[in-house]
Amino acid sequence: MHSVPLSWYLILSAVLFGLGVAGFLLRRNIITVFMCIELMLNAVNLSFVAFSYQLKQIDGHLYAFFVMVVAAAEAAVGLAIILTVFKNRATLQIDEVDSMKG
Amino acid sequence: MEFVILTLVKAALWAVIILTTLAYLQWVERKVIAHIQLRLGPSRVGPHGLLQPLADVIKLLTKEDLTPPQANKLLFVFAPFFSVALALLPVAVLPFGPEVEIFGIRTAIQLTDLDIGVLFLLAISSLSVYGIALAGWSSNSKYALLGGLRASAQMVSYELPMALAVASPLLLSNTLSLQELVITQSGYYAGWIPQWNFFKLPAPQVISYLVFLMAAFAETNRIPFDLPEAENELVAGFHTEYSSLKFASFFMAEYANMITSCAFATVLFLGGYLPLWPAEKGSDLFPTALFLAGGAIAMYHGLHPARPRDRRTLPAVALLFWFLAFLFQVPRLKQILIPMFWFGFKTGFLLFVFMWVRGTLPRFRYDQLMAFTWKFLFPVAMLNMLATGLLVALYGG
Amino acid sequence: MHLWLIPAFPLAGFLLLGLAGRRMSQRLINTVAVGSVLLSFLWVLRTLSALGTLEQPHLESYFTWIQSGALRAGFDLMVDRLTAVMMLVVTGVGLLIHIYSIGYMAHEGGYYRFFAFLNLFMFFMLTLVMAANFLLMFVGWEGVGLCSYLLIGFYFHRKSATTAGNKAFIVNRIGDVGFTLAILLVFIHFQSLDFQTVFASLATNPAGVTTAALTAIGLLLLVGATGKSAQIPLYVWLPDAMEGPTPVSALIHAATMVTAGVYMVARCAPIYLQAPLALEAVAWVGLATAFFSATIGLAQNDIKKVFAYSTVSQLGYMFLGLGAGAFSAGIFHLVTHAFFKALLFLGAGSVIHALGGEQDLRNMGGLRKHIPVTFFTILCAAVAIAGVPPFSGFHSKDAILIAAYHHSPLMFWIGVITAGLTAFYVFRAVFLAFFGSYRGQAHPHESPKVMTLPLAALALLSIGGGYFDVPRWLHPLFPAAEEAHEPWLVYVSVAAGLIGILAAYGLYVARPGLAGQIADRLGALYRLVYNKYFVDEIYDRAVVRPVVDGSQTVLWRGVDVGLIDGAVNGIGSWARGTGAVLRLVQSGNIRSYAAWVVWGSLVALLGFVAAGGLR
Amino acid sequence: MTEMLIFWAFAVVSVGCAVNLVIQRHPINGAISLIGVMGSLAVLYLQLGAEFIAAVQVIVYAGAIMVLFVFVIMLLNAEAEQRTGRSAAVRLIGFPSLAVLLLLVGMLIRRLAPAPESVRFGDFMGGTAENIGRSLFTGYLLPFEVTSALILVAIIGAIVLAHKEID
Repeated sequence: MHSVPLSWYLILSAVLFGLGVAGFLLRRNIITVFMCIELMLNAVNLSFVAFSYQLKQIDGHLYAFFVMVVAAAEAAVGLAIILTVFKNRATLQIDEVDSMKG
Repeated sequence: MEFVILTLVKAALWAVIILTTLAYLQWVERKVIAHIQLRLGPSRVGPHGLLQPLADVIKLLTKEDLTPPQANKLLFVFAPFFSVALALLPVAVLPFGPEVEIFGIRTAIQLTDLDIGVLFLLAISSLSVYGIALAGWSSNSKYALLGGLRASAQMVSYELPMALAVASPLLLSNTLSLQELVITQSGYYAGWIPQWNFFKLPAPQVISYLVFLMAAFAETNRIPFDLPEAENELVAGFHTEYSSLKFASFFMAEYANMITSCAFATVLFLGGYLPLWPAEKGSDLFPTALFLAGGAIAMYHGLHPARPRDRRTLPAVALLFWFLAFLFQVPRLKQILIPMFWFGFKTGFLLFVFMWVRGTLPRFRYDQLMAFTWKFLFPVAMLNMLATGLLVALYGG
Repeated sequence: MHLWLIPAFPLAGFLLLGLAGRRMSQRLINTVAVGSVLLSFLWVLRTLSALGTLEQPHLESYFTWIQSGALRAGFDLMVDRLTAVMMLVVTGVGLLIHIYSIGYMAHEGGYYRFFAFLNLFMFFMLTLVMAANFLLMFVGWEGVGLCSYLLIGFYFHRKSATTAGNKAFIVNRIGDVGFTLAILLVFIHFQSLDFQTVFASLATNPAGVTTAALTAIGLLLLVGATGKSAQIPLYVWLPDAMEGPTPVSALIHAATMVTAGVYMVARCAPIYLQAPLALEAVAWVGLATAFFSATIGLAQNDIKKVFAYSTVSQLGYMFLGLGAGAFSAGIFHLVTHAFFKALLFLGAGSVIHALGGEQDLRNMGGLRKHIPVTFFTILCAAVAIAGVPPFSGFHSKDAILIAAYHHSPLMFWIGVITAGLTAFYVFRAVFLAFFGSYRGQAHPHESPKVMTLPLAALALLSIGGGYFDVPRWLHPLFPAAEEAHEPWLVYVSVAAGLIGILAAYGLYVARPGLAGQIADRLGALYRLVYNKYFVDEIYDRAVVRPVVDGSQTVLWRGVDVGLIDGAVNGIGSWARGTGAVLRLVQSGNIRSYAAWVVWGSLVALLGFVAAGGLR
Repeated sequence: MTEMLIFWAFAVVSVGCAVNLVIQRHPINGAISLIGVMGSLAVLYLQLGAEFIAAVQVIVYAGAIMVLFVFVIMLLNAEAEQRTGRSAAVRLIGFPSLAVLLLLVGMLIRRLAPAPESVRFGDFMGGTAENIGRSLFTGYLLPFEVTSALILVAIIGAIVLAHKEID
């Protein structure tokens, strides 16, 4: 009981992921929702790294790296979209942005 | 266990050194600027205003610490300490000197040598935005908010050229550990020209060195890039609402950032603690000589009949210098002090450049600032890195 | 040998005029249009002189156009003696008519358009006659059809012109269906479309190809020919085609295009020789058309209509010749007819030009004093068509009639009567136009040189054209018609022609008005003939109306609206309905989407567990 | 022992920050707590021997992406969200299924994950910058290039989107 079972990391990642989903469902502010997505990505990264440790290969690290890169791109575009939405609707409430036409 | 104690001791030591340096750096800067502007600068508090920093600290401590009513309390308090903490954190990895032996214990002068020291420094500097941004936002005042916005935009933008400028010397040294980074720069061309990354063949890093310096100016929000605190537009920018100790910590943070980035530049380009020329050619005697000369000058002026006010202080300074000059010859201390001297010497020079620029250049306009980084600095750094990579690939780093 | 240059020149002219003509000066347009045809005419002469006697057909294949399975249709051009004749006629007469058009069209709008189409027609016509396989020939066939459509409707601001164009095009379609089917049959039975291979395999032995199949092919080809060459029952488009400018009537609807059918039948002679029944059909169709349209021609008052019906009947003659087995005679008549009929039309055009657009014979008269050149040239043509020796028409018509007699005397006699009728109505037109006293208002004036010179040239040709011994030239291609030459046949046919001329003289010059009395005497018959036997009306009732009504009621209201639109609208409304249901899910509320996603992943995971993912 | 301490410390911190992100009603607090999550995750990465990923985590995520978030929040001056009684689907479907989902995943992990496998710092130190870079430029060259293209596209897209001047 003096070293951490690997599965704990996985469970931690699962919990974080779940929290991310919960936030996605609960929060109404677009930005917060977006941050919840980022949280989920992080959780997934954690399990990637954990698996990589288990397999003693660095592929997991690479996947995590790519996830980060994609997350960066996503953040750039997503935030730009949020800016545009705010310009057009003057709101960040996600429930008020539900009309399909611009 | 011993490791922990040793680390604590070193940490305490460095904390003291850095903090005092911070305080007196402020004094030095005021003096330098003053002399650039043909003024005397602080000269009332103590001889030559030497006690000025102390007075400032007391003043700041005793000032009323007020918080705007509409501010976000938590962040308002959190921001300054966050930034000062981040500003001091890099000291942990800066290599002030090589491995040495004191009282039979072998240890590095630097606190710890990370395999990814460079990345660590970059990470810290990338985080240092938050302090300012949050400060600007949390104090809930338009000036502060604008200052914070400017600061974060500016720092994020200048991250890129800085990172690129850092990357190119790494291509030469082929390591991320700062200690090794310094070691790879040892050696001399033709016995005299040091093999610093600044000179290093096949790709001397002059361009990236300049890029790094400019980016550092922006990162530390110094003139000519101090838009976030452009007083004529934004009162005092992001720390408009701050006072007393919180203000002081921002102040400290700025100077600490200056020191760390200058130290980083020294390590990356100027061969860290390595002497300017080979030891066997007598570079070890240089500190001693320097301090002896300085002492002599001080003594001369102190005893000069035309300067009655300095009759006591300058001779004291002279004696201090001579004592230091003696210390540099004590065999046991020599190995510790001389590298540290060189490190301090180079860093100090860069700091002087910072002050010099502040005394010389006007402030940019904001769009000019952004255009400068995106349209000039970034491409140049990129090209330089590509060229470096090519040269290294061709002629072997 | 570069045969391809021959059609290429007019094509280039067409492209030039069609693309840049709007910006060209009239002089430049003339140069391009006439120049291109002149070039190809010269190139034809050069080619033929180089090819010499053409004992063997000369074939040039340039590239494979279609290659699919056994079917290979190449862009191959062929020259044998038949082609040579056709090429000469097309380019020669075409050249003259182009020159004539310069004068005739000088004051018309759409000048460049006219010449562009004319050049395009030359291109397609030459492709038709030089094609070495059925498919390429069909291309030319359709192309000339298109050009005739465009040119008939040249005055597209006139409703009658456009409708006439449509009529020509549609009627031709019917024929083309036959031609297409014939081509398909040929390919099915011979596995090839090249004339030489097909005819070669026929010559050796019609291996497997039954006479029935050949007959079918022959009849279908005949259908095509009737369409293009205006034979019964598809002749109705040609008279209306006179809506086009007169040079068009001369070039396309008298000299060249309408003879394409004749050429095609002659080209396919080997097939017909193996299928006597089809050949018989050709003969009878030709004969019927000849006689029938001759009678119609008697009572027409529009000068161009008269000549149009005479064209139809002369084409009938050609088919009669072909059907009687005297292919060479048919082609011979084609050539001479090209000369004198083109001349007649151009002369008529000159008259119309002189009278400022007047076409009705009743408003003419006594013009021979006003426009002598035109008069004499037309007279030459009329004599030629009447079959008076030694003019060109005499030789060819004679050859045909002799062949007909040897085929069956009945045909001969009908042919003779037709000849008489032909002479009569042609001279009727001539007398009405040029003799007596002028009955119109316009001030007649002789046409410019550029128009009269081609007339003169054609007049010479129609006088002496009979001495090109086309039959001998074509002898190696076609089995000779019997040479047993009874003189009395000749006398009879010539006599018929002279009688016709005299009758016309008697009725319209010596005793004017007598014609009217006769017409009144046998009123019903006259009215029947005058109204062209009501054929157009019959067709309208029998074919057009049913088709139109059928399309309106069944196709439009029934199929289109009911079926197609119904299906489309049905799909649309169905989609809308389902969409209305799905819309409840597509709330646009992102968080509910997320909820659905979670739910879905849960289901997936449960499935995984249920599938024993845990052990 | 220290592993245990570090893990628990930072696991607790990260979960706490995540919970804070979920319950906080103001985006800026959410951003701060998300940064906390990232920082603690970076430490856990270090413990798993992924030093490069840890550094990149801090540089890219905390240093760049979150800065963007904070920047946008400041720019739009976003204020705390107010309740809107919409999206019953969330309450009816989302949360129950989420709970069940988490339970299932936990079960799966307990079953499938190698139980005896336990993390000791230093057992696996493969995640050095050198190794990562090596396989990034050999085995994973194509994805790497593709991501570079992706980022270029993202930059252009972001510029196009955000460049629309406010009317």
